[in-house]
Amino acid sequence: MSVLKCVGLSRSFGALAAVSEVDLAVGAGARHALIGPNGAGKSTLFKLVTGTMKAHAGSVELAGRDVTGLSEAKRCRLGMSQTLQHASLFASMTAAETVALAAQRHGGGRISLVPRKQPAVAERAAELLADVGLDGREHVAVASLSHGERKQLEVALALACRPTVLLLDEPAAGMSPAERARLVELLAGLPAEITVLFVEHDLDLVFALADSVTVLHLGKVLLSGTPAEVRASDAVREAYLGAGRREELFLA
Amino acid sequence: MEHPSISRRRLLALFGAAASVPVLAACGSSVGGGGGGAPAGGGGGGAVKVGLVVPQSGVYAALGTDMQRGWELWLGQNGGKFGNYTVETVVADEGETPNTGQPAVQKVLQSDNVDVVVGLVNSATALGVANLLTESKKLLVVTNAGAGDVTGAKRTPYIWRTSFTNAQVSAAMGTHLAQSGFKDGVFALAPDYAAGTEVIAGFTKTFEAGGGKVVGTAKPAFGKTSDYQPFLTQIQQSGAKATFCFFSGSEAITFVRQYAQFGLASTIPLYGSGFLTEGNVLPQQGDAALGVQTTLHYSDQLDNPANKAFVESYTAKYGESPSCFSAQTYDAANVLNRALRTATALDGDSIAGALGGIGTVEDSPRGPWTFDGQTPKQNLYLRKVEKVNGTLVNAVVQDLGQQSQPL
Amino acid sequence: MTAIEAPTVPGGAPASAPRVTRARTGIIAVAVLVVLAAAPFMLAPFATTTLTRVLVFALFAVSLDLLVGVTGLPSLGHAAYLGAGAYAAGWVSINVTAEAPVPLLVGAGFGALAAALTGWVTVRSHGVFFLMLTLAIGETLQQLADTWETVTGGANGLTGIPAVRLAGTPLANAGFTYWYVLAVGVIGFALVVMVARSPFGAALRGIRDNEPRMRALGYSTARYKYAVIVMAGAVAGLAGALLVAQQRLVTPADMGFATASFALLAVIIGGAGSLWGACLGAALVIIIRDALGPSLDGHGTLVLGIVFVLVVYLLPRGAAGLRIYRRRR
Amino acid sequence: MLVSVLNGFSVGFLLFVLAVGLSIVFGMMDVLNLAHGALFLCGAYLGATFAGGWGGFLGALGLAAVFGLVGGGLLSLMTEPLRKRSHLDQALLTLGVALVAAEVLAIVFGDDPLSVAAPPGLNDSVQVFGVSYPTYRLVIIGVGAVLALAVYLVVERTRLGALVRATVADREMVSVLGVDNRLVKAAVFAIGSVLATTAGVLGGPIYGARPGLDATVLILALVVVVIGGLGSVRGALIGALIIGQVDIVGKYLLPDLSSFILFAALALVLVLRPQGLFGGPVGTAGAR
Repeated sequence: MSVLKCVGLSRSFGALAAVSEVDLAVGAGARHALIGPNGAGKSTLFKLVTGTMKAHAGSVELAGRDVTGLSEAKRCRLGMSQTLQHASLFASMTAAETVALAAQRHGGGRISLVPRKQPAVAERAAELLADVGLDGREHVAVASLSHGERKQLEVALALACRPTVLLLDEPAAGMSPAERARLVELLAGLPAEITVLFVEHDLDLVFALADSVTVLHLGKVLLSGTPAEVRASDAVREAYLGAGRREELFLA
Repeated sequence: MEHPSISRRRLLALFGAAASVPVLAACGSSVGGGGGGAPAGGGGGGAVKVGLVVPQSGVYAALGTDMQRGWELWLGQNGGKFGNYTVETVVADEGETPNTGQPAVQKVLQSDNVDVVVGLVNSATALGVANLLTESKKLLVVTNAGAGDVTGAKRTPYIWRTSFTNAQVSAAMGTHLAQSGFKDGVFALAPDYAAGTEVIAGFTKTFEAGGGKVVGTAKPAFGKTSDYQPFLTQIQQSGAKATFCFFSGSEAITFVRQYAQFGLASTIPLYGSGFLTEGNVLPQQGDAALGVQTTLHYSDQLDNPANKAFVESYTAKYGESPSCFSAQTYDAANVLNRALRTATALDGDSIAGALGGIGTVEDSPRGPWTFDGQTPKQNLYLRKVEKVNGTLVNAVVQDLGQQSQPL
Repeated sequence: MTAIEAPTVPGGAPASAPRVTRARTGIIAVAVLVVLAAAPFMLAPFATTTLTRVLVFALFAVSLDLLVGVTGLPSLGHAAYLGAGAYAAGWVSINVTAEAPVPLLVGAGFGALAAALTGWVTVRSHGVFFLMLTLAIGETLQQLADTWETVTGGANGLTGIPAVRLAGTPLANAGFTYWYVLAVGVIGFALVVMVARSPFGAALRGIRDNEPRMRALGYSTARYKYAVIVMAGAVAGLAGALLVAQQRLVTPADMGFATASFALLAVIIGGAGSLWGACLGAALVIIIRDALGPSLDGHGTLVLGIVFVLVVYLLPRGAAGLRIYRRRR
Repeated sequence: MLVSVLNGFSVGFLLFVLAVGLSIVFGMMDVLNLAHGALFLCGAYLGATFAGGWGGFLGALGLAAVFGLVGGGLLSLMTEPLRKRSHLDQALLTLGVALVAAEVLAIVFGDDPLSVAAPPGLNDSVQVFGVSYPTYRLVIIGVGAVLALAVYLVVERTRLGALVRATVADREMVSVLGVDNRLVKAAVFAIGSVLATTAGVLGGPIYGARPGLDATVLILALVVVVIGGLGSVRGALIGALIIGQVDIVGKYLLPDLSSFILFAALALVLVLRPQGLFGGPVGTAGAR
């Protein structure tokens, strides 16, 4: 049973049909990658799924429930969490405070109007920061974190929302090889019940992590299948050949 | 790394402290005794301290200047003494609204410890400071604020007035228009605020009592209207034979000029309360004001010996002829002088008592008048704007007789 | 009054300010409170009244800072809620009772009501567009006060408001009124500090820094903004009730554009987001306007304008109050 | 009734000349210029000082253009250091400048309200729809229409116009194309300010010149921009003409409610279309 299902999803900007009639189904626990040459509509599709952008047609289902009309906030509360391509965080806060802000929203308790220590929230924040490799940097102001560290913080932030579906928009963009390796390790280590859908350019990462792939081209789904099928498909090579370098696709 | 905001905050604290020192330095205690400080020296002789609270900034600044001149002229002519008290005047800026007016009155009462407060243009300030005066048992002589409540519904023994009430001025015009052929149709308009409503009510009451019919009314937004065409067109289409209106300051200028521009001046004569063409608005209105008739308790063209002397000495000293605001404050000094001749002490009750007994003020530039309910019962004059050797004046056409404050 | 606002980590590691700064702020706060409480003994009545006006304006500026500094919502119409509270407190004091808690509760209630009735228009907007909408709302409510003569007394204002009565005895002189305003003001200030340092306050700061990100974390930000607008309206209404207790008069000018812009100036001078900074800013504004103004023959606003321009330049981190002040490695 | 509709146009066009400068500067650089009203008042005082003959009137217009350019350039320069900071800082800066400008004008020109005579030949009235109507206001309709056309053509047809529209759409992209958008911003600020001071001179014979007029006019311009939508010339024009009609005809039909007509119209638009009739979702929850 697919935990995330898009049916006939489309969105256009004036004459340009950025995304047209995309069907997408992601099984529970899947590690699904969304790839395609530049301008294929990956980011637009991502925004339609997360609700940042309103779809012109089609529907999005989360665990069987139609969320097309719901706001980002409601979708998040229903278990869909996201990281943004350009890390966008809270300039006046520290790493710990940022994650705590998300954790307190999904800690089950009410957001209180009175100052009070929230030990459970604090613990969870520290634990998540350690998971993403930011232990020891809890009290650093976000402004003085490195780019890689900010991307790691984004992941911790998304996980703090106790997601069932985790949506990552180019999580590895701008990361150093070491940070990239750590990210792969982290995503691979995620509990099985969390489904991951991620948009990514770095095909090494895609084929290292994904157990299913959808290739987008000019706003349409070119092919959905296992990494092997995608690597073998001429149509995909055609799409990339026209757009990218040959040797990148044929990695050993 | 020293964070910039810390140094900025230290700078801020320093600046704040430096600014506050001069203000709060005045020592003394504000916990002892009820209300303001103890009354200053009493009995005959000695000095009387007067707080002259008039606008020195904002829209009413010109009125404030006229008032201060009227006050200083009277003191100059009478050796600066009330009875045998030498007068010490402390001037404070009333500003435009009670936000500045009330603190000014508080300052003269509480920190300058004056015996009498004189002045106030804004009615809201006059009404707003009533409790200050009653609690400190000090006298206030209002030299302009025309709200009826000051000496009517909200009268207090400590507030007397030497100016007018809004309704008093317009009531005289109501009677006059009813008797002079405009019975079957007058259009009445005034800005949408307290004074405007009072003026129209005063006018309508006496106009309808005289058998007149108001064929239309309008309430332009106060302080925000600069285009009166919609109301002027309404006047033309209401079939009114004459228009009665009340505007002051920049609105009086704009209304009278547009009244002429839209051609109503030649077809429907314009009548108004005196402030429509009083003081510095008249020269700005120019020829558009010619022929406009208003009622007011004063005009610098009044033909009586007291006014002749007053206008002559005022123009000689200040190069401008006096307005009703100057005359009202000139009279305030006059009545205080009469009161302090007989008052036993300088506290509010004794001066108020003495004021009640001064009888007719026969040497006033506006003509003889008496206090009736702590505000003047005085002659209202019909005035018409004419050009006398090049300058526009409010020529006196007719004396409409004595009029007290309509309650 | 001057507990330095150090936002506690919402349940995160122990408060960011190390133990010693927390004690230091405690001492400063107590010291200032003692000095303020003793003021009437040392000051002449007029100076005490000026200080009372400073306290009223400070509470109003703090309520505005909850919007501008903590939530990043710059309002130029907040004086409308001060006015709503003042008129309500004044009306109830004249027609019902002037007994202590009643005018305060009615004032805060009507401030909140006015904010609730008008706030929903602005929650969809943010930044400078929010500024414009609140300016329009402020002007509309002031016009209402100017013309609804039967209740508000119109342009003449609501006058003859009886002095506040505490357990039956009216507060007659400047000293008692001052203490009353100080006491209620401190409570109001503490309430705002409490909200600012609560988990709810942390969410507000998140909205200030990055509202879209907060939506992505599951916060329906419009509802939070609406809630904080109503809360700030209530505290502004409370300040309105104190205004009535102090000057026993309310006029449309009290809720006009000038009051709203001076309050915004006070918040910006104090460093938006630092609640006690807003109090210092308020003191500066009132002293320049009321005490030094007359000596500049009524052109106090010129000095305020210049200070405003300087402060906007001097601010290291902008009026949105992005406070990055932890000096960590 | 017809004369009210006609007068509605004259007020509408004057409002357009006043509001379009505010709308473009705000639409383009997201700088809400709260000193716009002070620029108008400066123009009005120039008109008042030089009122009298045609020489005076044209001289005032010339001076207004100079003051507008200087004022606009100065404001653009002053907001430059704040470029990296939030738009709120720039709006607050202009609020400070507005306070200072209003006081300086009060010190220089005094507190008395001044009336401004229309230039000779336009100072009388003419019969329109059987009622006499001041000729000056007819001229205002003409001048306003010409200015509207001119601004529309400059923005829609010229290279500078294209640059302005491009910067409104995406300022970073324009700077990538090698255009120093500081110059474009200064140019637009200057044009907006010249429009404001010119509107002041043109409005003189109708509105006169008095302290406090800057706040009244700023509110009017904001209402036009909010209703007409931000950053669009078409929005400012339609918004201004609508406000002109609503304000004038409204006061003619409901004279006793005239204080509320303008605000009622504003509230209606805010409820139905928060981003204004023609504005894109600039300020509201739209993607920025």
